Amino acid sequence: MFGARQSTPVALFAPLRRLVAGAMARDLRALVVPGADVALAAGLDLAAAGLALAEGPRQANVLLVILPLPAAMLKAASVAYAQMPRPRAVLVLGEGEITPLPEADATGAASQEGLEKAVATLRRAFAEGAFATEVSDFDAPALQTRIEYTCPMHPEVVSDEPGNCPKCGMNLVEAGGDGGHEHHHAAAQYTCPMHPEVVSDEPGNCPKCGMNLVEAEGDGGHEHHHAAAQYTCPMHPEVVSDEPGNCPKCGMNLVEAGGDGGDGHHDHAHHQHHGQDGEDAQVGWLERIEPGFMSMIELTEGTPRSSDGLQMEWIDVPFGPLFPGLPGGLTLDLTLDGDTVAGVQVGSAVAEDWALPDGGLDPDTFVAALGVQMRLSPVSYRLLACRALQAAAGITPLPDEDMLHDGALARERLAERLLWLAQMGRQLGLPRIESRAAGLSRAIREAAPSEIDALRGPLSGLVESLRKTPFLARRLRGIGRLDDQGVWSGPGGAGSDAATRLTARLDGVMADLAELKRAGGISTPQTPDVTGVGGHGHATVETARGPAHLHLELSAGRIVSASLDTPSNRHLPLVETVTCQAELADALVAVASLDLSPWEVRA
Amino acid sequence: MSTLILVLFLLLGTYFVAVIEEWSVTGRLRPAGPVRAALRLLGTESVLARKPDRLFFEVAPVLLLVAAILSLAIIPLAPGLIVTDLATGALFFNAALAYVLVALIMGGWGPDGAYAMIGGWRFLGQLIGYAMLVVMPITAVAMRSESLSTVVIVQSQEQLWNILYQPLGFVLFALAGMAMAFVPPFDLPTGAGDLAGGVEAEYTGVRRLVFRLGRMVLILSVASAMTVFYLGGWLGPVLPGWAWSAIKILVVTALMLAAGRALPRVREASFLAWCWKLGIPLALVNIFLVGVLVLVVPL
Amino acid sequence: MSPELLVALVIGAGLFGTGVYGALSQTNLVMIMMGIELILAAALVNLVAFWRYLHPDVAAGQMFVLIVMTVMAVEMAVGFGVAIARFRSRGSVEMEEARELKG
Amino acid sequence: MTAQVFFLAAFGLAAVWFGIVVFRTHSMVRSALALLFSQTAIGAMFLVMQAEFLGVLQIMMMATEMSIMAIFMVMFMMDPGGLGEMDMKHQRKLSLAAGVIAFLAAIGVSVFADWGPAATVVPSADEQLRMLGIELLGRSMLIFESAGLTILTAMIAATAVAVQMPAKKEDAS
Repeated sequence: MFGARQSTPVALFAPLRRLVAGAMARDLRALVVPGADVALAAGLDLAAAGLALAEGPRQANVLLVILPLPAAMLKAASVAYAQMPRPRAVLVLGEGEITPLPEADATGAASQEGLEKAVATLRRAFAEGAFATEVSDFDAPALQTRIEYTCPMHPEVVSDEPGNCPKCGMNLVEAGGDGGHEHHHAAAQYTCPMHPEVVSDEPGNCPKCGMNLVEAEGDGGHEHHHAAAQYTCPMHPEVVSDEPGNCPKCGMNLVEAGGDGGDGHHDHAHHQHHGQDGEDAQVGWLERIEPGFMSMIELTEGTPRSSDGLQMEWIDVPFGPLFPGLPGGLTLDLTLDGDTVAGVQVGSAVAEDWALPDGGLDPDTFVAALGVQMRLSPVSYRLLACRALQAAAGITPLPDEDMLHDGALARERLAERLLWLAQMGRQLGLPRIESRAAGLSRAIREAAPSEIDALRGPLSGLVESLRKTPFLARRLRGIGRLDDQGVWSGPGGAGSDAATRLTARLDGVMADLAELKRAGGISTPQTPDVTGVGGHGHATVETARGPAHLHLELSAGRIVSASLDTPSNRHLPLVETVTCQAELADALVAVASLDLSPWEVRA
Repeated sequence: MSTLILVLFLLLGTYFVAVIEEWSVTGRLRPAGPVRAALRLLGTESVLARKPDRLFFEVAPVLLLVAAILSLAIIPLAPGLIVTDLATGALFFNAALAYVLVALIMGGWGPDGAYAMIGGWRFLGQLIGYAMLVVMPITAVAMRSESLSTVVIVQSQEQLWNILYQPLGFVLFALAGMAMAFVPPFDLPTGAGDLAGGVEAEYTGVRRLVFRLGRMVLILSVASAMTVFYLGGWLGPVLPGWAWSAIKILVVTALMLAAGRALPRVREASFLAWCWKLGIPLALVNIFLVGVLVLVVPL
Repeated sequence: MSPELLVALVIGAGLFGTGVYGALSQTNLVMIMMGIELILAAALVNLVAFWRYLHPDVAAGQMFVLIVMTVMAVEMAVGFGVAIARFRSRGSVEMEEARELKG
Repeated sequence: MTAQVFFLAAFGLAAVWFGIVVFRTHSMVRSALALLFSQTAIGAMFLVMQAEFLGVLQIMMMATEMSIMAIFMVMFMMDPGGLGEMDMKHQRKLSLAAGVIAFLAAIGVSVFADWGPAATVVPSADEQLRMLGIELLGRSMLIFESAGLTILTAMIAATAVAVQMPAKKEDAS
């Protein structure tokens, strides 16, 4: 097993190790990539197969990957895998590429049967190979190659992208120091707070205790702010310190820097101010500050202010793409001011570019690709494509058949609404609702018309119990309120909040049931025969998230241009509206109440 | 002998709490579940976060466990079956559990992870809500027994259990106790869908095992306190005292966790508003009512 | 005099000295409050020691301790109120940057 | 040396040591929690001195109080983790001298004053509680009530100072 835990082969502990390995094999906690919702949409019952859902990578010992997945998602999965404690295993369902993840410990088809077989294999692998004397390490390539940017003042601020320090607003510099930043970093020395004898030119970890190295006192970065008498090394002019002492490079005594010691950057600026008006009391009191003092007012000047005027630490926290409370694949990067959302960036790790290849696509491939990409609602989008093709080719659909297609659409809408309910139940801490909604969603997605009647009772029961759940409406009221004239086209309509959207979706469940009854049957759409035909076509399909539109152009039986408009793609910018200045938990509920599908987002 | 019973109570109690807790999350009763989970955690690598405050990271789970166990020291299971009968027992219970907050703040700060940190600070906010609602109902209980000693408190309920004598106090204390043990729906610091595990998010292996153990003992301790303060502790017909204690504690635990299964997680802001605007006035009313009762109807 | 009382008083003196040093040397308002807390804690130790070793039968000694604890809480509340107000208006709770309070 | 002296000295030294740590660590959260452990050690000293109620009360109150202190440190500092090794001290020599002088003066007073004979018999914890209760609600009622009123006033005043008035907010924007 690749992710085995290293252990020395002491015979005395062998029975204990066997016992522990056996327990692990029967207590598997899975982190699902891309998400539990996709597993549900694929009809997988993880609990029945013996997999519990893990809260995060640290609590998981199985990484369950449901293929196919785009590269960005696989990269996120590899980072999650690197965070999982050993022993850990990879379980892959479906066909496709999984690099940069390591080789799968068990594979199977993306069906309940395939999952159960794979879990059995995995159990054997755990029971036999959880501990090994020789283990190979896994380092996520995504973690290795990145360039880190750090703040010269706050070495603990590390970011993947250049930008400003969230603490003081200074420009972030590349860690390690290159070109333009030489004057800051040539002298920067990093040392371990625990082991002062450890000195390094680069930030990193202490070889003795693994702690993060901190910038040694008196390096270049602090220069501006310490306007006091400065001490420097006669041999190494780049070593500057506020206090007398020894040079960290050669150990010589530091000498006072000549003449201009008290005339640093900082003081000059204030002399100028003084010269201009002389009376400015605000500057006046700064004059008397003890030399060497680092002014917080100056440092925080010009940084963004929170609207309540009480700025706490700003931190960037990623929620997703593998966050348990949100749809798998949705990336929500929140900037938090205390626990209030001060900024948001939303995206999708599973988005695809919808550009068609040169020369167009043949209709069958197009319909199939759309079904694969729209993982949560394949039937709706296949139907959308088929209807658009029919419109383009001028084929009039048979009313009976159309009715049956509407039935398929209603069934999937129902399954999707329940999927959302399960997700919401998970986020709000309602495990009973979560498991009931998930079970029903799974049952309905593939249910035959005759089976749906049997599900009618449990469904209305669930809807009733949701309506009666104490405090649920109160919990959701006022959260994620939308503008009256926004782009929102989902359930609840303009001006809705999370509570009204929940009610609208519950009403939707009952409406879908009625629609299913009216349709009288279900049939999944087949790609129409459009050989050699040309023309324009447009179709609209009502999905659980709102209407989806497809406009396509046919030329000689091939699709040469297509423009797809999905509800999630339209609703994505609303995330900013509903999370702005909200408390963190409220913001997450608000985002979840929008029911965004990251698969429908355009890259 | 009594030491043995107390240790057994601690171990079995923790085990049963763990079984019920697993049921409250997964909906399935699996007697072997906690043992398996414990063995799994024992064998799992204990990962150190990337830039931890090592001291806090290591101390937090242990402090949680120690605080929870200490708070059990004043719980009488039967006459004479108590670790230490302090004259200030009821207050000591609070004092020990105040360190749960310290443990969570340490555990949240230690691993240098955003989820954990937010979870830790959230619990501080939660404490500001429930703290008064733990102390004020206990005051009313002590008014009736004229003592802070838990043994005397149980004896004072000989005629009528406190749950009937001061039902308002019981409701307030039960809710505050649930918030104190951060069980759902008050699991703001460790919510899965909210913070991906929060304070627990970065703990793995043995450290997590200690953390989980501390959590289970904490739930046990809060349930025991409810039993002692309001449900007459060991009092009951036929069965021996310790059996009544055990049964009551188990039932209280099950009810507490079942309630969390049916309710959505509270909003921090509305929890605070509820506690201060409604809870504290009600607690004052409760103290007043009990005062009148104690003077008028000596029961 | 009993050795216990002497030990308690010396500890009290140590806490007092540390508190004085902290309150004077720190630039941050919250850190200064920590120094004051230590000074008050020294007072607590002394009060309890006096009660225990000189007049254990007088409950007023214990009551004094309760009053000092109240003072600690009041100090916290007022200190934080001022700190928040200053932080709002200035963006800092550094006392070096509050020289205008001197008038 | 009696056990009481030993435990007093042990907890006392712990209290002083944690007190010193408060001003020596760079991490603000560690500062606040060091102060908490200093106060907890003082509470333990109370328990050694057989003041059970006060000891437990001290241990309970300080946990919350110092945790609140910690969050304020995090709020108001740029670098609460202390990774930047920022210097937050001034007038070092003056304060050190003042601290030492205060320490020596207090020791001088405690050593040279005549404290009289030490009491040996202490009322039991139950008895103490009853006495304290009667004291609080009898002779010292006025003082106790004033303390209560003071803390209520302080709470309201502090909140009023800290809360930003909506009207003012409009001015600022």
